[in-house]
Amino acid sequence: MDLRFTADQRDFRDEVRTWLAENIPAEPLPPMDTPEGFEAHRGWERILFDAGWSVVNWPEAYGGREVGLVEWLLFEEEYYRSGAPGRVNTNGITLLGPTLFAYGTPEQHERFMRPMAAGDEIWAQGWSEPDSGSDLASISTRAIRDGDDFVLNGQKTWCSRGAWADWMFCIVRTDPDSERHRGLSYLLVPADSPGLERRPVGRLDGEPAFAELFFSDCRVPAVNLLGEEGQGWSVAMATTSSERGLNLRAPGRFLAAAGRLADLYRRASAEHDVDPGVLDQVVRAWMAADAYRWQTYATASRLQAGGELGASASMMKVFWSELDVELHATALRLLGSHGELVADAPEAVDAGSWMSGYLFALSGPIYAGTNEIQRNIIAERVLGLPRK
Amino acid sequence: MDLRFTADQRDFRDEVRTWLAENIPAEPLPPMDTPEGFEAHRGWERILFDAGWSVVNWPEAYGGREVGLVEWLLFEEEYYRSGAPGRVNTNGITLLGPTLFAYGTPEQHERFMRPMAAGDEIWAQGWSEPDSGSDLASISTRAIRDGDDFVLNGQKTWCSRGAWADWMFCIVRTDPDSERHRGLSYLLVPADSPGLERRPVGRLDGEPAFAELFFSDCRVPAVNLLGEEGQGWSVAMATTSSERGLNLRAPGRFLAAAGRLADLYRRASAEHDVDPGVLDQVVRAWMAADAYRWQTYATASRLQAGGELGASASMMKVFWSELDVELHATALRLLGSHGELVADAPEAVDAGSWMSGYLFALSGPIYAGTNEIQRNIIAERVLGLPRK
Amino acid sequence: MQFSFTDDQVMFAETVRDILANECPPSAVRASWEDPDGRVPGLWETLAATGVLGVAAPEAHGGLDMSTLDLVLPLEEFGYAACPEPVAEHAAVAIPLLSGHAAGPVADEWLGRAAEGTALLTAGSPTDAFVLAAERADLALLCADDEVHAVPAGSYTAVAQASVDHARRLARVDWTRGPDTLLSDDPAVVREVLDRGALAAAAQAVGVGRRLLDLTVAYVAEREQFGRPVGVNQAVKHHCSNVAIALEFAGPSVHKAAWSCAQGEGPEGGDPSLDVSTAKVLASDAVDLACRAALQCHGAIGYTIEHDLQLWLKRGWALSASWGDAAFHRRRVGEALAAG
Amino acid sequence: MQFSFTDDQVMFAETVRDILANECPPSAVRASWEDPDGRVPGLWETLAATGVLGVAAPEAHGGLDMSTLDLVLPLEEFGYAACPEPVAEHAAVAIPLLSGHAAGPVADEWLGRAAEGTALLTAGSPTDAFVLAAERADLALLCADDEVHAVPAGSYTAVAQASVDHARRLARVDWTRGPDTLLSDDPAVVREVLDRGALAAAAQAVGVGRRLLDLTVAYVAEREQFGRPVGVNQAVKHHCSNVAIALEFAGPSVHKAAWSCAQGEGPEGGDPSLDVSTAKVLASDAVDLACRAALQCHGAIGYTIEHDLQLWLKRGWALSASWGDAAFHRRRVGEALAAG
Repeated sequence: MDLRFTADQRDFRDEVRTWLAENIPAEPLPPMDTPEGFEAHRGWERILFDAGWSVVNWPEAYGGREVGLVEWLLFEEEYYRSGAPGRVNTNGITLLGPTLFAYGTPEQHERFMRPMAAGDEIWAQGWSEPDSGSDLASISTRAIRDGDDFVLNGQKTWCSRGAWADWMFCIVRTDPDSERHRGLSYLLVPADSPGLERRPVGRLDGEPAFAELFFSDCRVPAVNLLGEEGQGWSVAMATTSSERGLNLRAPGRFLAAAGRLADLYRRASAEHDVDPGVLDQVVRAWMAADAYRWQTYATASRLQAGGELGASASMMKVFWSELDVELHATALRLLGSHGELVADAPEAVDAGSWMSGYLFALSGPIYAGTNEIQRNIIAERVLGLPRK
Repeated sequence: MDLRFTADQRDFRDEVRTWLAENIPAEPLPPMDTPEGFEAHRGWERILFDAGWSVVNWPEAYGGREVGLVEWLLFEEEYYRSGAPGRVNTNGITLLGPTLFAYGTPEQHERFMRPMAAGDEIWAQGWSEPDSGSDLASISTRAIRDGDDFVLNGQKTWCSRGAWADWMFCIVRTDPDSERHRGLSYLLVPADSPGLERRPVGRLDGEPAFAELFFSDCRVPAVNLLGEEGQGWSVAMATTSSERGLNLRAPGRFLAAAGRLADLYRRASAEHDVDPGVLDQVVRAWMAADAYRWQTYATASRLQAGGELGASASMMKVFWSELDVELHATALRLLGSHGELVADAPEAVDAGSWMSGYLFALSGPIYAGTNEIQRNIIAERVLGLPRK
Repeated sequence: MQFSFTDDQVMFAETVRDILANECPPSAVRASWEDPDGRVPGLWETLAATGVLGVAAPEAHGGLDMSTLDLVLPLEEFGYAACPEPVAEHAAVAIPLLSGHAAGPVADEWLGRAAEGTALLTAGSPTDAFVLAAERADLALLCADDEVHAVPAGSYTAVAQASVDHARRLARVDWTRGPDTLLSDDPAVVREVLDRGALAAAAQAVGVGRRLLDLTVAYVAEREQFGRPVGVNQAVKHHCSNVAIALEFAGPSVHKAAWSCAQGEGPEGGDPSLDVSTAKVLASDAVDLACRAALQCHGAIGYTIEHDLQLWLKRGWALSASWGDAAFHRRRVGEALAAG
Repeated sequence: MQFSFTDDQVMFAETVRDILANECPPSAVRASWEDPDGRVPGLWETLAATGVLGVAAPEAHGGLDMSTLDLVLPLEEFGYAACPEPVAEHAAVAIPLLSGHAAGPVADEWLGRAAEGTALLTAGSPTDAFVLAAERADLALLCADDEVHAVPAGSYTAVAQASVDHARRLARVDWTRGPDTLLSDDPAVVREVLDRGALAAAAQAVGVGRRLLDLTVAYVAEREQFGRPVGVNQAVKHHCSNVAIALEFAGPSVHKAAWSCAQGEGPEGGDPSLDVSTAKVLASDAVDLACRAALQCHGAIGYTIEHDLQLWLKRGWALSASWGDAAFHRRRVGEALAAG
């Protein structure tokens, strides 16, 4: 065991830190989930890509640096600490990306990876349907093979960034007689496909960050199938594992937020009397972020030694999502009556980012499989409790 | 609405308070769940009874004072505040008592109520079996009618005070072909019945406070049936409602404990630096006890106006049992390294009563239907959520 | 000891409930978000006609000369409806304060119009930085150190501060303290402002919590996943039960505090401020729990602006934090407990 | 960055685990409750033979000259077995303190015998009033203000203080401070006593938590009610999952703190005391949760003295509270965070 970063790792971290300090936009970008903000964030992706920071752990052929897991974690820590803009193509890079590497054909790799890394093609996830949320296997959107195309009919919803994305990665039912997990396929759908209508839906913070997708005889070329026809469920589950575990929520995000929370505490206590119980909550959040960091490094070491992430991804998902909610709730308590202010209030502290962060955090225990379902998975697959 | 106690109520309270102050044993009695402590507590019951305080809300004919619900609540408040000995016949007076009044024959009333009130006959509950805990309807102890007797075979367990009690109130299966809730009967069993063996079982605190009861062709006269043969489940459920609600846990117990906790805080903070977060927890416990008190008085007013307790007894049971655990856990935190000491440690604070109180409190979320089951009941019967 | 409301009190609350159900449905709350003043057209006038605005005003000024105890159930209804009108600040804080402490001319000038609803009063909490409806109000009760001032609209500046709950029109208020506006320099009156406001916020919070629970129970009974309602899952049941329990015990605590405030002392002679703080803690904790559970049980649908749930989530967060949050009020009681 | 134990470290822990499984089963722990010294016959000698008692002693004194990092996994095993022997105080606190700070003659007198197990050392926490195994020990490390003393058995008095966990033989220890017993008057050495003890308690607490979880999972999978195992109920599953999550994150935190203590500084140059405090908080909270969940999921059977569960419940409570409870250690970190 040696918990120090190597000289190479420290050099890498310094390089990231220096580049970010010099290149982060002087003015915050407009919110990502507005048309202008979306394009501004796409521009930032391009800047990252050109400097080689967009997908550091990808092969060089697609714009990456082929760094290891630890370096990627360090990159994320620096990225979040720097306060750099949010990553508009996260769903593409971290959810679809690993699945494409695992299941895509060489042609698909050539076609999709680099534009994804460069922000030229921004991706949204088209999985949930109005009647298929937690119960993903009940998906009913159909894609029927017709010559070289699939013809899609149905509806997807809660599609983050779906209003302006260039592509969607969808799970669809290609065997109309199938049930549950069978007969599903994983399909890459261009946003400009004829027969696809998109309707923006406002998120809790008011931004139109979701979209509903309506497919009416929408034709998608069959070459856009990822994996085999009918193999969609197992392809999708590979992505789900990424979604819950390391790839979606590197500790950097929470470490940075915990650091900012401690800073907020210091500012608040310099200004006025702060209830002593609140410091205790600040410490809880800080410790949870620290624990998440080190559990992640331990996991990274295990993975690098050939271990599997498996169902422990569910433990990580529950932990980070609840830590994130508590951390932001603590910040709001610190802010007192300023807590409810949003960005355009003149006296909003830190531009209202604690409230918007709280709203965002509240989605954590819901998406990527509710925490209730994660806890079932932990009990059944990690602990071996009986299902029925 | 008038939340002041009436002059009569205040006089009653003063009378209780004065009597207790003058009559509480100068030395604490030995632990109730030892042979000598059991008899000492029986003696105290007799003293209470002779002074008319044993069963204040019962008819005068059986040694009570026929006071109303509010007076009974006031009595309990004063009783617990005074630090008087524990009531060794609680299971008889508060669990069996109301059921006997509701389902007993006049002969049974004459036979049982007064000796119960006087402590001459101390009762234990014989319901649970090794395979029937939460799932009470799965009871398998059989009681087969044979002439004027029932003949019992089977085993009961977790029978509080069962090692030395004089009588047991049992649920038994009188119809051997029946299943679940049908075919059960409620039977009053003398402890000296031939064919009944009792084995004391140590509780978490080491005291032999439980007993296992073994019935081997044990004959019990059929006149000891409470309610009709086969009606045992509905008779038992009447007791269960008492067990969960008002009768088992009057607020007095928690008010007194919260008051003692605040006192402990003051003593501790006078002696050494106390973590500020602990005061916050003391306040939480104090507020919960206060809320339980006033919710109970509101419930009493509702009941006196003809309302029913119903499933809200489940809400009370969850609330008091979890408040009790948190309250004692907070006390142990206040005590620091003194917390783990038990009564015979020379430096035990308050004679180790916080640890023994914690151990006792931990049984609250388990007995009388686990809190998990109570929460199901609340969801299904109060809120109307679907069962399946 | 009689812990129940009179039939008149219950009927009054039902009247308010019916009005709000008709005139302030979720669509009206939603529309108020877009209204320049955050109003529901016509609602204020209907409420004025019931007398609820002037419950606490003296009869001489057209009020009903009643107490906090008569207002507490209606205030729960305002929370239940997520009503955007600042009834609490107007009717439960400013009017009783003016009635109790204003000199004759000030009372004469304002109370009659306030009771009939032609003047809008508001009040700022000594714990909070911003004042609700200050831009729209005709008179604001404002605290500074140990003083309470009654400041007419023209004499203060109000800078709008957008809340996550767009129905709450907050503003930073500045004014020059002077003898003209001084209502009292007795710190007990500042405490009275806080207590009345905290109690009103607690009552509304309980109402918000009940609505969140009702919405959630209805949703989980209907929404199906895995071929059955999500409400059959024990985790969902327990989320709902926990909220029901918290509300069950917050309610009497709020009612007791209302009684104590109306009496000027607790049932056994205690400080009513401690009853208010206990009520606010229980109500804040209950509504916080209700918000978390409601959103979690709704899942993604509750996370959209198009679903009505957000109207109560945001009100719940705001009410929980305003007029002193749970930590503030626990500390107030803690200081009393520590002193013994 | 390499966050995993060596094969040797893992094998060493497995050796300890096997010994404890054989020589310290629940029946032996239970028997120790009745033993005058709270001992498991022969166990100490077997442990001495493996070298685990002298892991941290210098080779010159017959030790293995290894560090906290080599002891942390075995300490988890001592918790997992609810071992009554005071291995943590002896091997993880007293020996390294003597090794690091005792003058030659004192070290010569004690370390060799301690490493081979013929002398028993103990140590008292500056946070706690009582010392474990003081009546039985040959030498006790005791803190007073900024001083640490090494006091031989004849030079202190020990008054037994019964713990709810009868395997923990606590005593109030009194002695007369003097130059003869002074080990150090550097407050950093007092802090080192606390850090080593807190870390050892945290590691044992994680082990206790794991055993509680294992016992609970086994019980709820087997125990049937309503015609099926109680473990199929979602509430029971979630109790177990919550414990598993807490332990999953406490483990690496404890291991990181062990590494930091062995290095004398954190991975990025931080104060190892903060790592220890974080580990102790996570471990204390995890074992508290494990105790509550284990008892609740066992129900009444776990509430009897005849069931083995109580051996770990009581150890868990004691370890959580000793060497500084979670509140103490959060405050220690809080002061550092507040200072920035």
